[in-house]
Amino acid sequence: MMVTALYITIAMVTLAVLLNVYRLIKGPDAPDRVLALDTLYINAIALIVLLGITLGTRMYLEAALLIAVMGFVGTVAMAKYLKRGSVIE
Amino acid sequence: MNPYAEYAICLLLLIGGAFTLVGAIGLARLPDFFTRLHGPTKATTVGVGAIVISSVIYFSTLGQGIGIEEILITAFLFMTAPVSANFLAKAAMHLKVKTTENSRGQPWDQ
Amino acid sequence: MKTNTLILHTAALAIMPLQLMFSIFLLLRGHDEPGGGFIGGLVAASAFVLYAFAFGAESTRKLLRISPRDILAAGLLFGLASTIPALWSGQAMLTAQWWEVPLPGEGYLKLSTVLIFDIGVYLAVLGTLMTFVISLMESEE
Amino acid sequence: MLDRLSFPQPWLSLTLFITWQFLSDGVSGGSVVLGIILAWGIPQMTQGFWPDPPAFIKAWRMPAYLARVIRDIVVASFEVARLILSPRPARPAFICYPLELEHPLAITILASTISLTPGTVSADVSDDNKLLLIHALDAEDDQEVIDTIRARYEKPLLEMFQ
Repeated sequence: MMVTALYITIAMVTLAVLLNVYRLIKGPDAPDRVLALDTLYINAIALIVLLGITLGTRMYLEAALLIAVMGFVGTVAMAKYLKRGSVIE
Repeated sequence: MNPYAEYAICLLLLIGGAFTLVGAIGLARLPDFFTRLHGPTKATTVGVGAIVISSVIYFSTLGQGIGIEEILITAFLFMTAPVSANFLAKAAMHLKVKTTENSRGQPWDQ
Repeated sequence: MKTNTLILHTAALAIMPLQLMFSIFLLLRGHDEPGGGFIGGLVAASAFVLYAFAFGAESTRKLLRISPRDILAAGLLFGLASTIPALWSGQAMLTAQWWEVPLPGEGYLKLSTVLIFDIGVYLAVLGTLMTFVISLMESEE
Repeated sequence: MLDRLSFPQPWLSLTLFITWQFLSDGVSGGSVVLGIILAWGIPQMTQGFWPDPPAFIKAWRMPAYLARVIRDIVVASFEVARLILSPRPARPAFICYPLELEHPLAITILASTISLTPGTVSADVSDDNKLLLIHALDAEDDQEVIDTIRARYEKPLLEMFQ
């Protein structure tokens, strides 16, 4: 039963990733694209955690934590870039 | 494995996947940037949170101890999601992104 | 243009300690599990970059206390220093050497030239990135 | 010299120490020594930049507040899911929320709470820290949203940060 639920969840998250990519490509303005990238990294964390459950190992959780840390800094940097026209101040 | 733990894991996984999907649907189909902002900040954060908690339950029933990494991931996501949403909203207001006709009120000019 | 960065200030101060701790964790577990000096240095640099976004280049220099170029140089020195113990014992350069220091209670503190090399990489990555970011910020001002 | 050896932020140090024990897979001599070094060193680096702490934080009220926020987050996500999936167009609105809180930390907690709960995202704080700009996904009436936030979240925070 758990395996079925796991596969259904992976399918749903993958579909979510595809929808994010649609917004990333279409998104009329730059903030929409950054928002899509922000959602993409959060979904990537979900996929890594699901992969860890599937394979029964906790080795990948550090990678997920790493993506959470670096993704946030990346989003802040890109929002800063949009606001000032340059990344730095 | 304990059947109750298994039910809980399945339920949390499905809820998490559903919310992640709903967040992405919101991102894809809502009319303007500020309404799209609501999908990722709430639905996706809650969805990933539920998936991560199901991972905590799974590995602790396998006897591998309670994972601090999962708790750190959840805490980190819930701390950072509002900040990045706030930042993106500021950037969008600065760029004067279009809003839909039926939205009331206007962001003030900075 | 002046914007109110109150939320970013508080968030940076709350998130930075977690990032720094995680970077040390990655640095120290690099021997036999994923991790190591490079990624640890990257996470530490991201903590300081977040801080620089919130408070500006000047206060980041104050926070680091040491010039980022000196951090980079110290990293390279550590890397060089890790090659010498092997020469001392007549082996090829960079061969790993291990020492075990007994701790009070039980257990050993495992020291090795690999760890020294990793600390060197950590400092070099941190120093390089902070040199980039701070000098870019200062050239914009 | 003595202040170099102190723990300027005991709560932060304690959190770091405990988290480190979990991260390093159980308590051992090495992890305790390193944990103490980290709990001392990291707050030393950043202490000068924290805003002055409020006179008194009623920290024991925090768990009740957190429990309410977590409950609201779960309810909120069902609400947002219903809004996203319903064919009826939403009525988004920008709302100016007059803040009663003054301490930066309290304002940040309130703004984060607003972002995570029913149909609202906090978008900006005005320069004098008196107004909070909120974007609501579906708002019939501005005043109703303001009253809800005031009663549910700002009142408990005001009591906490006196």
